[in-house]
Amino acid sequence: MSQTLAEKFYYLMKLGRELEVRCKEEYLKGNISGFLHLAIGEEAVHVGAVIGFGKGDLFCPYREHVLALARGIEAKYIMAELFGKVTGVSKGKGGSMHLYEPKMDFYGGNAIVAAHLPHAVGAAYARKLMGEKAGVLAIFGDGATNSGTFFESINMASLWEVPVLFLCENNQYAIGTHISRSSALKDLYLKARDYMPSVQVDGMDVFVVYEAVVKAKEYIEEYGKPYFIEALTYRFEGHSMADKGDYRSPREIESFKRRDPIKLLVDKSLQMGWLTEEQIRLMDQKIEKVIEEAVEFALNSPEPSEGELYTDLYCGVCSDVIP
Amino acid sequence: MSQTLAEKFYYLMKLGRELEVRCKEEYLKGNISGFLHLAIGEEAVHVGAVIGFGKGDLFCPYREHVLALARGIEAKYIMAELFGKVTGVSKGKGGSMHLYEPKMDFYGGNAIVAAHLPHAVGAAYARKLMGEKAGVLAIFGDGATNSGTFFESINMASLWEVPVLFLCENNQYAIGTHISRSSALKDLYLKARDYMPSVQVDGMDVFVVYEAVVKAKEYIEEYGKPYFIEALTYRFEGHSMADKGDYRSPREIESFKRRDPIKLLVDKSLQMGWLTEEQIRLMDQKIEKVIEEAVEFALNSPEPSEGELYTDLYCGVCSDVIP
Amino acid sequence: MLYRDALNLALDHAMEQDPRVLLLGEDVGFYGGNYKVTDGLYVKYGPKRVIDTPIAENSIVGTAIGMAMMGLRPVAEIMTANFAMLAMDQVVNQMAKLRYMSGGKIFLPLVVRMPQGVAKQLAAQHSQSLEHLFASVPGLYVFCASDSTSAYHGLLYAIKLDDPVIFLEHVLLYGVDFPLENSKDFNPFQARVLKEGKDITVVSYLKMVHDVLKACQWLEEEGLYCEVIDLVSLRPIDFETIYSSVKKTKRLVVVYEAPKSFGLGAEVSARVCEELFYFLDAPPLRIAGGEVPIPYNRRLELLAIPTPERIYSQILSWSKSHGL
Amino acid sequence: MLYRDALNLALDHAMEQDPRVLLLGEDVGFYGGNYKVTDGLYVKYGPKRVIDTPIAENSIVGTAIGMAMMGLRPVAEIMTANFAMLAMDQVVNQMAKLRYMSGGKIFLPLVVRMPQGVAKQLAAQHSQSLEHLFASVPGLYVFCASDSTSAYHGLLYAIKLDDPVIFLEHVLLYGVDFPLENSKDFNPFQARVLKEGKDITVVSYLKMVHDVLKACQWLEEEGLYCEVIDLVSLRPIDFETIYSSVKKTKRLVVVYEAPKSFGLGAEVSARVCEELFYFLDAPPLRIAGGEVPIPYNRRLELLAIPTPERIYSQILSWSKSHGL
Ligand SMILES: Cc1ncc(C[n+]2csc(CCOP(=O)(O)OP(=O)(O)O)c2C)c(N)n1
Ligand SMILES: Cc1ncc(C[n+]2csc(CCOP(=O)(O)OP(=O)(O)O)c2C)c(N)n1
Ligand SMILES: [Mg+2]
Ligand SMILES: [Mg+2]
Repeated sequence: MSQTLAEKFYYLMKLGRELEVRCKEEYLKGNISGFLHLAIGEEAVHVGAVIGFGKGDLFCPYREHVLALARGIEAKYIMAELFGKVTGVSKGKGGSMHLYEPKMDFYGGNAIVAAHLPHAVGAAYARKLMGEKAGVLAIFGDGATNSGTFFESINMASLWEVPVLFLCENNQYAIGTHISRSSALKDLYLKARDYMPSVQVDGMDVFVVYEAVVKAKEYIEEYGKPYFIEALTYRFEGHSMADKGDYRSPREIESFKRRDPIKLLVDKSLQMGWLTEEQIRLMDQKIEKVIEEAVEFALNSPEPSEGELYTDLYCGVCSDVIP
Repeated sequence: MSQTLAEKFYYLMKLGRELEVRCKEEYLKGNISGFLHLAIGEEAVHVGAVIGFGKGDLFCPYREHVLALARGIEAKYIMAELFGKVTGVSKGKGGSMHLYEPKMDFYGGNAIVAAHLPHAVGAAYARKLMGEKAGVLAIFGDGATNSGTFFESINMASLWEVPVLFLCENNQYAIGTHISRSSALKDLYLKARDYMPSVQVDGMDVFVVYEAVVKAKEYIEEYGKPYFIEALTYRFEGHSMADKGDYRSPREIESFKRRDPIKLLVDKSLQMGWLTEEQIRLMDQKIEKVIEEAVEFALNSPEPSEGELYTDLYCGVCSDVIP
Repeated sequence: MLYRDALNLALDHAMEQDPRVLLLGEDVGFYGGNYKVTDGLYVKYGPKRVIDTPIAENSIVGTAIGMAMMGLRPVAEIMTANFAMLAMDQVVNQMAKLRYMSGGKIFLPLVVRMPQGVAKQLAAQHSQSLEHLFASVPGLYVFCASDSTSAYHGLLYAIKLDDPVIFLEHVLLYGVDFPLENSKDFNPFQARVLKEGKDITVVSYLKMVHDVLKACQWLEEEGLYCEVIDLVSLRPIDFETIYSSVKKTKRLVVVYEAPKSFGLGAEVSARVCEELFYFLDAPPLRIAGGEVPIPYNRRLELLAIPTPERIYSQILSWSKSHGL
Repeated sequence: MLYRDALNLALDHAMEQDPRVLLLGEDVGFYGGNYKVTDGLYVKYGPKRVIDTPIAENSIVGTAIGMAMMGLRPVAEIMTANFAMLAMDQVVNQMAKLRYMSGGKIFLPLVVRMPQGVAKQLAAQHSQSLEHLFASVPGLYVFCASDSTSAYHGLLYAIKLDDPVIFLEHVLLYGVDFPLENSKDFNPFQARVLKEGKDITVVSYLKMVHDVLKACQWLEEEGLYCEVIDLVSLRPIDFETIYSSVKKTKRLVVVYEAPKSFGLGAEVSARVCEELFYFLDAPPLRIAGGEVPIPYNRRLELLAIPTPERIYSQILSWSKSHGL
């Protein structure tokens, strides 16, 4: 069990990391543009949460490459989207902040802080009403927990008793603003504790995140009610490619890099015998190939044709059920 | 002390009650129009809070006649506003939901639920920055505590450490919706307890409200930080004149009317010897006269001239301080 | 049938025939709706399909979007358009854009209903006409209803559409009785010619349509025959119907309750000038609200919006000064 | 001077000279602003006067209103106009109406700054031009800045005004270097004639002004002389300046980045048609954005907004087909 998990975790986290490192390069080359938010440093939260959650709808913020990968969206379709190509998951119309794959229950990417939280609540309401069991996972940052929309969503989810797992990735910063300058409460799980079970976990240890999420998932599905997890993490890069992130001391950054989630995972897995150096080497090789192919695919894909400007705005269809 | 207070409370609460009873009549006669929200049943909260708070800025919701009276705004200027006359506190342009008297630190009446809460936070910030001591009192309903704006205000007030007393008048209903259908938490003081001192009090006993507010005022002024009071109360009438309020059982209404705040005050005051029947009779006479005069004043006042339609929109003035 | 009841009937029919249709909003359930549009539906369909919400407009639209994403067909009520200002993020940034941003992968069968307009002395924060804020947003459809027929058929059509619709009602129409016509193939994308005429094309919508009709009645006594067009859809606007009328009359008037500038009238007037410049015999006329918040005082309030009398006299003097 | 620096200088001067001026917004303090407009001011004036706020747009404007009520002169930054959709209640229902509803008892010396417009591949939720949403609201002033001179003097003027102002900037201008002119009596209520010409009046604002100037340069080679007007204020619009130009040229073009319909162009075009109908030699032309959310792909993005090339060719073909 732990072996299989460790392998899965490593593969996805490393794939996520390498993909984003490559994104950075491609951004600097001019192949990717717009806002590009990297999750480097936060892979344990993203992978642990998505794998732990399993089946169910995902609602993500703009920092969602690794979440999409963990959900099973192929790297090449993500990369093609970032390149603005028609083969991308959103046909090149969305870009980094707007990856969608409803077939895989992946509902974006949203570039407005906290705006996806009520979507998650509504989705969970719908699932429950339709008698489906799987809940909904909503991921958002520390900064998002100061917005009114967050609070409204927490209240509605609890009031309506719908199965949403609210997962706050507390990386301590909203762009350049430290949590101490934006939130009266530093322990963010407190914001939900009167509304639902609410816990704080180490977001650098993928096993810890995974287990917390598995437990939460069981709860939301069994009771059909919401749950809140605050995962403590850190982003190693700037907020986006437009931000150097240098409002944080090198010392602070270093202290978190010492707990790099991939390093933690490797150390623990080797120590416990869940992974071997050889396995890791093979996975790294595979990852290199996957990313190479993704970039290849993206580069060689066509751009949307000019006519695409006016498609996908309305479907213009009437449902046939109501006569 | 209690004697003076009892007299003050009785006068204001009864004046408020009688004024609003008269407003109802004038509304039915067609002299008052628009939305008219009566605070009948909630006088202990309004009078206890304003008197207890003393000096400081007031930010109120649309149900603010009694709050305005308690602040010292003369009945005739309120009545004239309700009649849409140019002698009204807002020149007939605001009506019942928009009474303003900045000279008396009375900043409205707001017809958008919770919209005045950030105003209160900003005002308190300003007062503190300018080195003034008096804090700010913000009054709002149970329904308002579900809005994002409420939550944002609580967080900002706590984060910025500004002296706002948040006073929630929990009358259990937001129009026709009982609190159990709108709020996941039934004890509303819980919504603020992690952010600031937060208490729940009996809102039918004016002395209880008064004392809680006096204590809160001392706190916010001493520490320059916010405080939260939930006052449990009930409105005897419908939400506004457009609402009969008959979604509530007669039994429920009766049970609260048995604790009519004016009755409670009278009983207690007579028992404790703080008031005599004679004093009450004299005050009642005075109140009758004040209201009669207010209606007279309103009736005899002129309407705004047609030219007033386009005044008061911009002042068009430039501050002379910045060269 | 009362306008309110026509809306209620549309909701009832939609819910009866499609289990995916559900309602949500402040006071829509147990209370039956602030304007009683949803009356009776809570009892009939239960609290799971007629959902009372907290006072949280942004999240009302937001949760409705989430429901629509999952294949339900929510009809959200915002108690009045004034409060929709709190929901503008979900309306402008989410509901209008999700389909496009996802390259067509998401569709949102979602209706957001709300009343707007000037009632009687509700003052500035409760008396706004905000249709242009919605009508200007690509990705939305904006329909409105001026009578029970367009209310019933228009709302039903909106619910059937797989795209997001803002459905505007007028506060003063709820209690008005109109015949409910059996228009099987009612199409909200098509403007309605309510009255034919040869001299002037008068475009309007919502409550103003009735004030226009009254004014045009009086104008006939002056020998002026107006063609009255009711815009059922404000996005898109059915310009074809407007153009063919203006080609005939060579004169355009637009009447609406919102402040004149930047409103529907600006777009209709600008477009007609662009497209039919050489047809027009006179500059277009906009009769609209004043550039002020709506005051409480009744006299001032009535000065701030068009009345049948002022519509009549403004059209009359305009047509005289332009040689009619 | 860089546009960004001109704004910074205006804030600095205002804060230096008037202790009542203070700044608030997301990331404006310690971080120096998302677009670095407030850089250095946190260190200079301290955290009490340069306030970092939570991500809570409605309450940012709301607290600024409260501060203004008490006599401070806050300048709030909304990180981009897109997020202002979350603040529309405070903007439309509060800041624009408090003075009027109070019968003039309240005044709000308050500026809400925000950048807007299409930058480069920021996609639908980060690329909007929303000026008409603000410009349509009575009670607000809406100014915008197309260069460092209008940025510096316009912002300073806005701060001095005792009325609430929405101050719009364009994301793509921050890094552009413009001369800062010493215009002591700069008046934002007055549109600027940036270039005189006899053939066509071209009205624009914000970044488009520069694309228009480029296109008009090329048009001169075709023998077409455009008069270019920069609207510094969008509410109110200085129609006098437009009218006197159109009376001379007899032709009007409006160029803006927002979707064509319902935008500034609709109002300018409609008003000119109403007022100068008999002066016009051709129907007005609006050159504007497409009726779509802005897509991520660069090629599509550039198709969705006017470019100097398309401004040039559209004006050219329009003027040819209307006999110029
Ligand atoms: C409503 C809104 N306001 C502001 C922004 C600009 N913005 C983008 S990301 C961000 C910070 C969010 O911080 P957090 O929620 O902690 O997420 P993180 O990026 O740290 O994962 C801000 C302010 C936005 N996108 N939406
Ligand atoms: C943002 C907003 N949404 C909806 C309304 C309509 N409305 C007016 S009062 C009210 C109920 C408010 O309830 P509560 O806060 O408990 O105050 P109460 O009237 O009971 O004192 C509602 C929904 C509004 N005015 N503003
Ligand atoms: Mg963060
Ligand atoms: Mg209440």
